[in-house]
Amino acid sequence: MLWLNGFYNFRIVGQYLNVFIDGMLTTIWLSLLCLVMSFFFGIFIALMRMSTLGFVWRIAAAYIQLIRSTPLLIQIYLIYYGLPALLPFGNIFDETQTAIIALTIHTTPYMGEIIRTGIQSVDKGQKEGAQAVGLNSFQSMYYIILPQAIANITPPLIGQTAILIKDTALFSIIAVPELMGAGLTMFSETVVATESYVTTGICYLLIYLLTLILSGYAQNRLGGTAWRSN
Amino acid sequence: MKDPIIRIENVSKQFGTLKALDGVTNQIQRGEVVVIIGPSGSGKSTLLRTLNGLETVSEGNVYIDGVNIVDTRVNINKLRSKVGMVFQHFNLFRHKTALDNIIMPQTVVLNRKRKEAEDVARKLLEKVGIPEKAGNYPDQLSGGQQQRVAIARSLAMHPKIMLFDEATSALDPETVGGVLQLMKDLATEGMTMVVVTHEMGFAREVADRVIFMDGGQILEEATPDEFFDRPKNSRTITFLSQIL
Amino acid sequence: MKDPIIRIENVSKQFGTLKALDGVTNQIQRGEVVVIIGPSGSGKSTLLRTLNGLETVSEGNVYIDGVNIVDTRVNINKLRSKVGMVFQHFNLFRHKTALDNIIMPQTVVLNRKRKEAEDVARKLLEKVGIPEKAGNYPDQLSGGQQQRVAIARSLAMHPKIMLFDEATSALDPETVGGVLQLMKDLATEGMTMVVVTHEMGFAREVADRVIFMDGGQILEEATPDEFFDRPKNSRTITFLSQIL
Amino acid sequence: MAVKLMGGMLEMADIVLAKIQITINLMPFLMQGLLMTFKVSILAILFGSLLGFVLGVVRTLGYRPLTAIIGIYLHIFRGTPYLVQLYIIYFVFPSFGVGFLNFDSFTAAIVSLSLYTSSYVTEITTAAIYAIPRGQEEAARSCGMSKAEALIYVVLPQSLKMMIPPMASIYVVIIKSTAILSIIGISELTRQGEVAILRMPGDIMFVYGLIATMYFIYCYPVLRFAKWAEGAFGSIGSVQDQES
Amino acid sequence: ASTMEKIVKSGELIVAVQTQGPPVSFIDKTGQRTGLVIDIMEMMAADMGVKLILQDYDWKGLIPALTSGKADVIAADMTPTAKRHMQVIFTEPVFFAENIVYSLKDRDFVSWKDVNKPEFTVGATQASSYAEVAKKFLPAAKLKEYSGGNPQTFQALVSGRVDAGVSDRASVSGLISQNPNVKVLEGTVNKEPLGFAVRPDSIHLLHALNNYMRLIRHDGRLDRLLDYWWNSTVWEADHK
Ligand SMILES: Nc1ncnc2c1ncn2[C@@H]1O[C@H](COP(=O)(O)OP(=O)(O)OP(=O)(O)O)[C@@H](O)[C@H]1O
Ligand SMILES: Nc1ncnc2c1ncn2[C@@H]1O[C@H](COP(=O)(O)OP(=O)(O)OP(=O)(O)O)[C@@H](O)[C@H]1O
Ligand SMILES: [Mg+2]
Ligand SMILES: [Mg+2]
Repeated sequence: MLWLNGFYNFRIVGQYLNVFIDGMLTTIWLSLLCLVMSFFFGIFIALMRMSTLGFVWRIAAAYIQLIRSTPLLIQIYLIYYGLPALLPFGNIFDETQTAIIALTIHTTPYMGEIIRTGIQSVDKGQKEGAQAVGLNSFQSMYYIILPQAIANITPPLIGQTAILIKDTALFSIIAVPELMGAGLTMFSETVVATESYVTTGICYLLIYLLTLILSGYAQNRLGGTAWRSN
Repeated sequence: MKDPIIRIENVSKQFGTLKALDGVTNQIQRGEVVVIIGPSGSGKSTLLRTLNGLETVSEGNVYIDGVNIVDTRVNINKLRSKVGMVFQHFNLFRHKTALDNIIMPQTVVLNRKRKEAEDVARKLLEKVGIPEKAGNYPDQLSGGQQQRVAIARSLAMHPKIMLFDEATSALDPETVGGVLQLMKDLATEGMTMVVVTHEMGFAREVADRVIFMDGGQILEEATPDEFFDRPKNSRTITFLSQIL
Repeated sequence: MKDPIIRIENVSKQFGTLKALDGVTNQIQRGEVVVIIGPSGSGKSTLLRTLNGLETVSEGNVYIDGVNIVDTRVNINKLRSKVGMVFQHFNLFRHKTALDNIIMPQTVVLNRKRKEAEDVARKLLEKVGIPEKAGNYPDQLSGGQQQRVAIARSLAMHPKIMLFDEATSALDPETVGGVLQLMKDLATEGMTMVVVTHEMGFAREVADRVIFMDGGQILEEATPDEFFDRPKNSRTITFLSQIL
Repeated sequence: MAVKLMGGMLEMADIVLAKIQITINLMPFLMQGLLMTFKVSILAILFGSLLGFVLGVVRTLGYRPLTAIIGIYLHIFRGTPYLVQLYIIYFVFPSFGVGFLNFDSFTAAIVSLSLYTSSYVTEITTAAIYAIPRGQEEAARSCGMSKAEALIYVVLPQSLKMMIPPMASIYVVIIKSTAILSIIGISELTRQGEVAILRMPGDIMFVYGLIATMYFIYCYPVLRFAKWAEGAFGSIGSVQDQES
Repeated sequence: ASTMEKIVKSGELIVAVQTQGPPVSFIDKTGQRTGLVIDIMEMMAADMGVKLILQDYDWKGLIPALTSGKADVIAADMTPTAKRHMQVIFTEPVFFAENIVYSLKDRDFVSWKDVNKPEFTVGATQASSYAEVAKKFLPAAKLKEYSGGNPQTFQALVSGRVDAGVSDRASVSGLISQNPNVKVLEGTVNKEPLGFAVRPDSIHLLHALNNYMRLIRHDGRLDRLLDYWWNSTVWEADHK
């Protein structure tokens, strides 16, 4: 192992193991929370976007385009610094809450667009089948269309989740100590750059692999692949 | 004259510039079996779909069991559970097993207990002849089996009327027979049925009345014998000559 | 005995644990019209697809015009242009007009000049009866018209053999007639044809020989009259009883 | 009262004038950043799309080892932050002692961002190819086209259209990722903005607002184009009701 | 070849700098890079008769740029800590930072020590020496570390996200001139030496740098620069 220490010094990384583990745990739970919330709101945005009412889909479309056209970094700053300036009670959210809100607002449009294409990919006959047995619009959506749509869009959902996990790296700009912050702390103190950055990368990769494994499991359990013979 | 279960009054349906239905008027009695035939694009599916509100009409009224379903105040979902519909492409819920396809609408729409719904479902699977396929997903069933599940799913709602839109044309000839037999059984049990089909043998054997449509209009209606042996309308005559 | 254009020798095809073809042996002569019938899943499509190499075989040999296409050294692409195939779902190239659908394979595979290929294409569109649809995209054609273009596309390659896999079963009954007539014309012109179909009338009228398959095996083969009037195999008898 | 109002309005006017002054002062500086962002992102998108397209096509060819290698490549690039990738390519590669790996900042930015882009494009390409019904390729091969010819003349022309909408969305993600390039000294838009903030920290929010506006001006047309293309060509997500 | 030999041969001195803000290194109103360390390096390159090439990196990129050979020297306000010495070599201190604490004017803090209570929160740049100072000298107060830098911490104070910020006197004076609602609390928390850094094997260059600093310190040129940039706000008139 000693020869490897030339490239990657385990001893120094070992000193920061706790910092990395704390950062990873923070990143995981923040990502998980944002994932659940943005997925949930994404369903609403997708439904709004598909509405036939002009003012409803226009609002959704404007929100989607605006958020997607501007960087997350700036969205976080605007919410963190800008909100207190605009509202007297803008300070009610602390750093972690602000981070969660910002990333959820940022990810919801992406989720919404994925869910929308998923819904549109479900065969039209499925909705007619549901209506013909007397299910109302909400019931058709809830029992028939959404479960199939979600199973259809697992690949892009995993892709978006991977992006979401990496996006949490920006939280250190508002003092939320997550995984990237752990890497930067190690780097700043020891200035061993390769170890700091490679370790950070490996930790993100671990979380990503965890996501892949879990999503495979979830796909089997919830979506049920049994019904898709191909 | 008896009180008809379906009354179609001067119904028109416009798709853009196209008149898919053009002033259709008709009445269907309880227990009657009506077969609709006609060339492709003549409006058969559109007419059937207006009968359970899948298609809104542009003009006219449709009364099901005395209720005008064109009226927007009517709870169309409740009404739909009275009118079963079986599609050409089956439209089984792909993410549910055969059994769950039949159970789910009962629990959701009729608020039946799962236990009760399951009993109904299993009896119906028995009736359509595939009790052993309860656990299969639609993709694991042959076309004929899927169509049987679709019929069972409709029957589970205790409909007063069954609509069939080319229920056999996606099936291979061998399995057509079984599904047609099932429909015949329903007819003898006194179910009111409106059937769009290309199976002239079935029409002749089961129908109480045959309706011929073209260009969104009813051009001819008659008993099967009269229709097939002494068609009157010239369009009907051309159509029959090509198909038989 | 003449030199057969197709020689199938003890061909088997395995899908996982399923034997889709199970030791099929047969010979087809130049100019012969063979109709294959059988229940769903019996291996008809699979057999047809092995004849132009769309499906590799697990065992056995297939000779087309004396060349063993199972041999990996054979240029399967050159060979395929000798064997035209018409599918149930037409499979026209959706991004090309009717005319270009017929031109493109000629220029790519046969290296014909565009001018020459276009002449061939226009003549064939004439022959299949829709010269006026040259500029339409597949989406703008009815099913029957699409199937005619598909046949013209195959014919443009001057195939020695035409394979038809349920070429009419996606068509509505009224348009089936035209496509069947086209196939009859080809048969009278002396084209070797292997046809999978459920149209028993066509089989009886046009086939030189009928083959009945089930479970991946050829169970019976006979002239049409013999086959329909005096079937021998018990499975054939059940099948025919259900279908007629 | 009126005086107070006047005073308030004057104050407002002062603030607005001050902001306009800042905007005018900073604009050339920020435009420089936008230009750099534009240059880097366009080049990376170009190279990344080409590489990703090739990898995506190769992945569908079914050579097991290649498919596996490309899969690992995708997971590594999608599973780690771009910052880490950039770092390794710019700072760690030189230690391998291979001359041409010693990139300058600009080259390193293009190389790393292209690789990052390609990981997304690969995924999109693969999905778009799989979205084309198998029948299209089979029909092409039945005409005698080789696998490559079928891909080039039939499958890819159809998939390319469907790739446009998701590609445009990914391009926006890539454009925004350029903000990270400041660690290797590329003066792109975010970097220029932050340098400007160091000069006028009192207006931090206003400057961030300006930066956001400039990103919006660049990204919004791309997204609009994606939306338009989705309507015009369909998207991978909205491929539906096609026979396979 | 040693780094110095390379410089002599190519006639180029490649210096990695950071744009951390006035007065150390920043872009002035005319769009020129300027500041204390820039002036020092320009002077040295001129005296050596070589061309000065400045490369601008983010803080995260500075040390990697040096160790990977993309630059010969880091000229920034870097604190030579023991751990950092294990990777690079620092010159003798070039100048000294006075770390201070600042807050909004309407708060009743007087000395920086008043902030050291559990009910107060201080902000500092993430993983910087300011954060170290906060941990060491204000252990009772809560600490929020912002990865953005001084302006972001400053903005956090203005937005009411923290009660006070930690930074050095020279950097803060630039920020305060833009926002008169902020005051520097009385007293200096501590003094920190700041130096330039080279690769461990660049011994010749290290000695040259040390020697040059001694030279300009004795001939008064360094003090003139320090007085202009570091110990006063005279520079603001020329560059803001
Ligand atoms: N949603 C729609 N939008 C526009 N036109 C439609 C729509 N649905 C049906 N049409 C048109 O209305 C006409 C009647 O269609 P319909 O489906 O009722 O015919 P059909 O008699 O059922 O034909 P087939 O035997 O082919 O099923 C056709 O010309 C069809 O193209
Ligand atoms: N690619 C495949 N993978 C696995 N099984 C297959 C595949 N293709 C066909 N089979 C199976 O092989 C058997 C024969 O299929 P084939 O398509 O040849 O039947 P067929 O006689 O053409 O039926 P049909 O009349 O329904 O078209 C079927 O059981 C089918 O499920
Ligand atoms: Mg119809
Ligand atoms: Mg078949």
